[in-house]
Amino acid sequence: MSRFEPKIVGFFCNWCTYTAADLAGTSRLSYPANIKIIRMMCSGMVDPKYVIKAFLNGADGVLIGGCWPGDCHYINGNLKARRRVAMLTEILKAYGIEEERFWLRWIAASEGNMLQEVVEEMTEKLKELGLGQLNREKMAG
Amino acid sequence: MKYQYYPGCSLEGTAIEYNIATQAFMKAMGHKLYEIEDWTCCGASAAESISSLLSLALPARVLALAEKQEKIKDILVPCSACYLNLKKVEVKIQSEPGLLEKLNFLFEDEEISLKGSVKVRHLLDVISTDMGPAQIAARVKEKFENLSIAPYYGCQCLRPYAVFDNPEAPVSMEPLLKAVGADIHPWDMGGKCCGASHMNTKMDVALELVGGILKGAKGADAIVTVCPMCQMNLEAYQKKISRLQGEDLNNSILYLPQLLCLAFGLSEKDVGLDKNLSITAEFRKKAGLT
Amino acid sequence: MADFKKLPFSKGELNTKLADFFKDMLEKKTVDALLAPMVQPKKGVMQTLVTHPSHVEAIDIFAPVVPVNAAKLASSLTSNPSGRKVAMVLRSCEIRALIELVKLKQAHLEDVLLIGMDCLGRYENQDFFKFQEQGNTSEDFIENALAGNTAFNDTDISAACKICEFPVADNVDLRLCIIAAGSGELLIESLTEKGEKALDSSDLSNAGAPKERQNAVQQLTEARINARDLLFKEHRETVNSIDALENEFAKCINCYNCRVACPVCYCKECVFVTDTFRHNGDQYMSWADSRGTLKMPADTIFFHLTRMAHIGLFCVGCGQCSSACPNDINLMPIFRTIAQKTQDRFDYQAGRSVDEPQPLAVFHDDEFIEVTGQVK
Amino acid sequence: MHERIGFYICHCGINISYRIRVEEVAEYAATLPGVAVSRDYLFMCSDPGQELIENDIKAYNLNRVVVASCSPRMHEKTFRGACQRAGLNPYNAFHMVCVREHASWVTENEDEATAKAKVLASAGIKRVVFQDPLIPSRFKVNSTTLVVGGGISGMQAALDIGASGFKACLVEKSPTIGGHMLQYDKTFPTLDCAACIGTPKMVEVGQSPNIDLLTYSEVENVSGFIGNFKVTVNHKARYVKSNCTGCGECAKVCPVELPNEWDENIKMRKAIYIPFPQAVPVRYVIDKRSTPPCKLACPAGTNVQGYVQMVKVGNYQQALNLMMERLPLPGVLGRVCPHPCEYECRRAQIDAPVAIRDLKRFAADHANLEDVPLPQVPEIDQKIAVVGSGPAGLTVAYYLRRKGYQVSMFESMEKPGGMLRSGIPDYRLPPAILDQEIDHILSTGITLETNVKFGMDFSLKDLRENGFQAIFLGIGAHVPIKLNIENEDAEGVIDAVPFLYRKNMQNDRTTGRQVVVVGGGNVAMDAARVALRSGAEKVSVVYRRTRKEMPAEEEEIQGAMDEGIEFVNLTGPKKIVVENHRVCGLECIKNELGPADNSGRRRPVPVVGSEYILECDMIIPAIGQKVDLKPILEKAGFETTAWGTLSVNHTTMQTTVPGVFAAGDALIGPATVVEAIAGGHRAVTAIERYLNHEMDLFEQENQGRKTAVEEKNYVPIPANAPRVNREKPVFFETAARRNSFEEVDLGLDEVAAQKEAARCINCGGCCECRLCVEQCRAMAIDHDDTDQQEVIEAGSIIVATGFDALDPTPISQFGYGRYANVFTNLEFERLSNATGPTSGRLLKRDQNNPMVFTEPPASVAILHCIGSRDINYHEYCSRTCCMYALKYAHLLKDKCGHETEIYNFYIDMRCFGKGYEEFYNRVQSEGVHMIRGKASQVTQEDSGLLVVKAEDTLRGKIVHVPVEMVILCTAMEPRADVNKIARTFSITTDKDGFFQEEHPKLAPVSTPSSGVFLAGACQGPKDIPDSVAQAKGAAAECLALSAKGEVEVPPMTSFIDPDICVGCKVCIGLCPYSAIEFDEFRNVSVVNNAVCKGCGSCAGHCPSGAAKIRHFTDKQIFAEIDGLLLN
Repeated sequence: MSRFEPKIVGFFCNWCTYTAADLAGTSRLSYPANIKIIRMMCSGMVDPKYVIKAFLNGADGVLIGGCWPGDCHYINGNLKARRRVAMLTEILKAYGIEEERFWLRWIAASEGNMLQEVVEEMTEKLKELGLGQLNREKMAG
Repeated sequence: MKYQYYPGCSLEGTAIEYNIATQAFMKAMGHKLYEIEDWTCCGASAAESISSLLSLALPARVLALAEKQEKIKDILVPCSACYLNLKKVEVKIQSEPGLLEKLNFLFEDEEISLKGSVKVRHLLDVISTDMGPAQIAARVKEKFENLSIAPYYGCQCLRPYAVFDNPEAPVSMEPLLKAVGADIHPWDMGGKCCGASHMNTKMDVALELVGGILKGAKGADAIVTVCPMCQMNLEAYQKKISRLQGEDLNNSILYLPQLLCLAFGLSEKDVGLDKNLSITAEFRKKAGLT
Repeated sequence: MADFKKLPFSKGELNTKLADFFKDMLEKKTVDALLAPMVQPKKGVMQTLVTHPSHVEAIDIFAPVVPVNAAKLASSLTSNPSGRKVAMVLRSCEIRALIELVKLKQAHLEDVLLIGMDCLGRYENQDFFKFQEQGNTSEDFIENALAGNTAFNDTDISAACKICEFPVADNVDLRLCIIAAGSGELLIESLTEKGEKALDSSDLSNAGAPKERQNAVQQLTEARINARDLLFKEHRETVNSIDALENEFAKCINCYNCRVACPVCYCKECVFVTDTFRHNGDQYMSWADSRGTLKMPADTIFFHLTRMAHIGLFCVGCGQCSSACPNDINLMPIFRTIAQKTQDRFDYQAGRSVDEPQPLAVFHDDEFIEVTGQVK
Repeated sequence: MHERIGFYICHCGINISYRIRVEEVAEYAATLPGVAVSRDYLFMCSDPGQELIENDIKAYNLNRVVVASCSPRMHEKTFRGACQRAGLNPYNAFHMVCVREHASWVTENEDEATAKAKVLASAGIKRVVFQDPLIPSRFKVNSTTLVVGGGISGMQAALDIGASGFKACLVEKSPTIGGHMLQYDKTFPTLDCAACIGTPKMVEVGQSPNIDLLTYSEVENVSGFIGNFKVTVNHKARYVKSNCTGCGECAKVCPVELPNEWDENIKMRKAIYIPFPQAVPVRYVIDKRSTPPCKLACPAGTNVQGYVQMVKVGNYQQALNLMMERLPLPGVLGRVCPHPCEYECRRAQIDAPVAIRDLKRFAADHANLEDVPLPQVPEIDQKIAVVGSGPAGLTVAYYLRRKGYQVSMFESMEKPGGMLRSGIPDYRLPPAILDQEIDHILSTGITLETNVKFGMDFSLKDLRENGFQAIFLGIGAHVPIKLNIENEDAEGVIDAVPFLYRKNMQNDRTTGRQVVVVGGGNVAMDAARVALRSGAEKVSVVYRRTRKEMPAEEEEIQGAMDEGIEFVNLTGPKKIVVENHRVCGLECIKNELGPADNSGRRRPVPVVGSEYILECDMIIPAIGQKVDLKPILEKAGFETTAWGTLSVNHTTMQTTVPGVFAAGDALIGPATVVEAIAGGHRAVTAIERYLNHEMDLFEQENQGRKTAVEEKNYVPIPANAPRVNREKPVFFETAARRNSFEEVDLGLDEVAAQKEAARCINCGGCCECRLCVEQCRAMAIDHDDTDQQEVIEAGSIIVATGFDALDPTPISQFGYGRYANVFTNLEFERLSNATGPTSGRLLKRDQNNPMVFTEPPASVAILHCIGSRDINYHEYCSRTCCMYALKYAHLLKDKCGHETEIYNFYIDMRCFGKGYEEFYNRVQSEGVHMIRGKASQVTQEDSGLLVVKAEDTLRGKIVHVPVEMVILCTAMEPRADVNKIARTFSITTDKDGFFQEEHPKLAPVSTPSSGVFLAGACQGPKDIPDSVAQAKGAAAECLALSAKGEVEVPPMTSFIDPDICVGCKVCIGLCPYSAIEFDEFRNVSVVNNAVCKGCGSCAGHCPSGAAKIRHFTDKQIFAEIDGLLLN
């Protein structure tokens, strides 16, 4: 059986994590291809609906990337994102979408290497956790 | 607290007194040591010149054996060279992707595997971080008086992994020595290299380095070490250096746990002081030994 | 400090006495209007708005039925205020929802004299009709319920009421107390200056604080909390995956009645009925392509999960969602278990206080560090 | 289905195609719904690539275009342009997919990379279908450019902007522009003098009509957006107005010397200063810090630092003048003050506190009260009565008189002075001093009536009837605290207070033969020493604890001991032994110290059975006093407290009778003189406000009081300051004291006083002696200046905040800070500079005093890469060190002689600029030793010679090079406050902490924040030519904006659908820019497009989806998610 490759959707803030992903690229820091990035202008723009939709569409993990507190390009969008994530985590957890599948991380524009580490770590973690729920059903059915 | 114990080869041979003193000290402090079963050589400095992988595999095997003992995570290592080799593996398996798999592949036949869950601790780290001067002071029978000690750290417990002290200006021994009533000899040679195994290959270089240390310690009643190699270089070559330099640079050299245990009231025999090569009569007198 | 006045009544006279009390209030112009449950000319009991004293006769406040959560009605009356003072007689769940709506600028309490009542539960609408048809009265219900018996024939009060920790309404101006009020007596308690003023202008005589009340309320609350915890535990054990959730919603037809009945689902138009969810044909096709099958109507679980995200923090547990579902989906425990988790995370309780900001409307620098676990 | 999509994947040379099978991706894309054409191409961003798109749009009638290539942050604009040229709305038609940075470059496996590219392409193709046409808003551009930082980059940028005719506003935080470049001596490789090429630029900046120069100012906040920034600038209080002529007379008289930052602290400057002679603007500045701790500690708020400095420079009159602003009795306080100031003195952190009280006394004794200037104020026709002439009363009288009020004093005793006269013995406070100071106070026009007792000889009513509009009560009545032991009323027992009173006031010289004083406070010491002087044969002090716990001042105890007074410690009185009702002894009991009590002192516990009798014929209890005013005041209608003191409002000092105020011991019980004076000052303020009907000011102040504790900004304690002994006053010979009431403490002599005053470290910077004010002919000095805020409108911003030099102290192996002759590069620059501490001579430092320079070094080691190229500090290369190290080598050879041995310890030589390699060759040919190997340590031999150790990697040998001087080439690092600056301007920093440019190659001066540009070393280490070039680039960017006069702002702003909005207003609270308003009429929230920046805080929350971000709508994101996951 081929190894399980989790699908991760990244919602990355244009000013920090998306730029960090660009930097990881220019620095040729390789990381698992499991993550696919959607460009947002700010982590504070990520509507909980997007995360729910991603999981319902079969994502095994969702990673929101924002600026470190205090560094938000829009002053405090990331702080709002943090509260939304805290709230949404509680709902997802209740239905077996573990906290380890839904990450918010602060990754500054200069932290290309951290982006690499976070994606590697998350991919590893998801491999340990195995298939996300909706994929499990699909595999079973 | 409980520690796993890795004495290493030196402590079975040339540095047997370090082994004796370390065990006596840990016992006096109320900590238990569990010697890692079936431990082997850390690779010393020889392995690396033969194979880089071998130089990692040897210490990695020791760590893997230690992991069998699941409850105790800290490995106490008195020898700085062993400490460095073991530490190197602990650090590298975290930072070098694929290394852990490579090592475990080597261990397949032996049916052991390494996860990276143990922590390598130098004896000095354990004494200064886990115990500290207050606990030491509490066990002192009689404090030394007018005893000036030059704390000598050497390289390998400080560099390149600055875990518990500043490699350029180490100080971790000072509060411990003060706790037993010793005065700290003012010098800045504590973190300098003793020449290590250059003593065998490029003796002139090593003699110069040891000479610098002994010179710096003039005025001290003893130099205290935490490494068999440092101890050996400082005690075994001081006569030769004195002769070469035309200056009496002889001094007492002993291991840190030896000195601490003496303050606890243990006998010379208890701490293996009879095995040391250069304990001066004057030191014996000042330290209150008869 | 709470002041009590007593409203004595002989058997069968409770509603008459209450009607007198409110009639007096309207006559004295303490308020200009009254919103309270009243017997309807045809059938049933509904919240009814009355502006003339002569029309309060039909009042039946303690009728064990809540056809709609009246927070929504209060919102209709006050979001574009009439400028007239209105007394509203509401239950705890309605008041707590109303407080959330006030925070969301969907209702205003300036011109409202808020009157809470002890609530012993409600029957589902159909059950209440039967209850009424068989000649039972509110007084009968109170008498039995106070004795610990809420059941009537083979039906009982709604599941939501059985696990409701708030039999007594807080944040009100006046409170109509029946729990431990003494037989043949109803106590009216004033809790605010506004309430005190209204009560003082009535002709009722003073009463001391009922000694047993606190104890009785506590006992009732504890019993309900126990029932709640038991239900939550069972629910969480069974409905713990998306699969199980789909099972719960298997009968859902996307009618969105739950959200219409929900007092805190405050949007004018739910996002699920806006353009955002009006998909193109090829989108449906592509979903079917990739998933193999596509249940229609689609987005069912998406809708319910999103609704949890939107109102989980405001849910007051009134159970109107369950009552409103045409296919008898038991939404109440689903939403209440989620609400407990999300509200706890923010140390928030829907309807506890008007002054408590809603969790997602505010934010601070150093909080929820554990979400990212990162410290610079 | 009317979508006609064109898909293009770029090879990017090989950057994408080496890892992604681009043809396969294109083939795959062609199969997706709506895709009309799908191609791969070598360089999509090239002209032919763009033309390909434009032609396809026409040929295939495309309405959507998706390009998969590099990051959209790179070429999104390029392709939007292509779509626009072909007649499509680019926001509607175009979407870009990143397959280079996010796929080919970060994926090792070709299959995986190709698969990822397909997924990303599919998401892009799905998304583009839902994009809407958008039209960017256009705004006018304010043509002013704000330049932040006045170093060479900032100056150059401002000059270029000014030259174009547009305005620049240059903000610099220090008092002068110039920056690091102007600190240097010569510049490599041409060796032109930095000042020669730099100062003309400074002058030009100062004079250009198009440059608004704001020095000593900092940007606090930036709001707005490109073309329309609003910048709040804080002008720090400079205390010198713009009419300063720069003559420097003020600095000549300034007594305070502080290290000059401009000279890297190796030269001193005054508290009023310009950093260097050519500073621009030539406008002095006063370095004023937090109020010094001594002044804060003084209850009366005396300007301690001021008068100490005045003593230091020998201006005793000004010292007295400063004291008299707060202390009406300087000579008295100079003798008896318990000096709380000294306990707070920060000099104690070096050795011991400054002897402030002795200095106060010295100044008071050496200046004339008559010469103290009185403020020129008009007489005020309002009468005030001051009852009681103790320190509080005298304070109130004097300072109200100074304001012009008519003051009359009433005193119950024969002579004025209160407890000062009756309670303090003459040998401590000679009556002549007291008389002299009270006479001076009265000489200002205050009438005094003595021998009149309030409540007996006159009443409140009398005062009112006599036209007194305000009355001050400064009456303290002291009642002894009893011992409460047997026979306390026996003959021969007299309490210390009446005992001293008789001695002081009635010249009574009788005493017992054997005297026992009970107590350990100052009064006990006074009584004991007075008894001795009055002829007692033996005097004993009985105290219940040990000497360590005695509350009396150390010098009083010492004085008593010196004079032969016996101390019976750890002993308590038990009973007075009498014979014929006369004292014949004191029965004592021994104590031992038990556990500590609440005050932290160990409680004495009597030892059972240890009683014994101390023979004596006089017992003086001195265990304390209290105030009891009840008998006097309650009759007059005043309320008193349970303790017998007057009841007042402690803010307004007003008693329960309106218009009657009080202070001093009457309020707080027995306290010190200086506390009484402090109370007097508060009463002065209160009475003045009362008379002017301004009592409500108290209320307002109370409300306005800040609760936050402000962090103290003291002058730092000098590192390695030598320890200096505290000067001690001379004392009257012990043997002669016995029968003499002559003053014991004879004070400091002039040499000692000045030496002592010089120990002050000037915590507050400026000492506010105000000598400068007198000196300044232009009247430019304003000590009451405060920070001012100004809002500046600008269209563009250039951040040119420069760098900090790394502090090498923590790299302890190089000995910086320990060895006098280890210099940093900047210190060496100042040494070499003609305006530096040695006027340009390259000299060694004195081993013992680093501020003294001696002779030129015979040998110098220059250590490269200190903190640079070092993973422990900074991994990067600081780019300038190699070259300036060569410059230093040359300068040393040039100035100290060719025979000077110079050693450069380097890792690699990096001489990459124009003329740099040639300069390297030239310096080598001058005989400079180049040693390839980073120095590992510097040690100092006893002779002071420094030894540099390194591995010469070319020879493979360890070398030890003895030299007389070492220069550390320290790293250039980001400014310490770089994060604050970054936040202020909404820009980011790179991994090294320097500001991040928008693109390392193509946009090196832009930042991700539109309209904010970078210049100079704040973006990364650079030399002068590079900084100037970047500054010119940044200026050009700003000029382009200003010249165009109009800016397009991306249309990705928020929009709230009024049909869906329910008016909950949550979005209004979440919006960081207050861009959302509420339309009360329609009951919906409305976005102000000009203010919205498109962050999506509103859309991310709005449950109904009424709030949307254009170009990031739910439908678009949903489609993208579908594309990523459903394949």
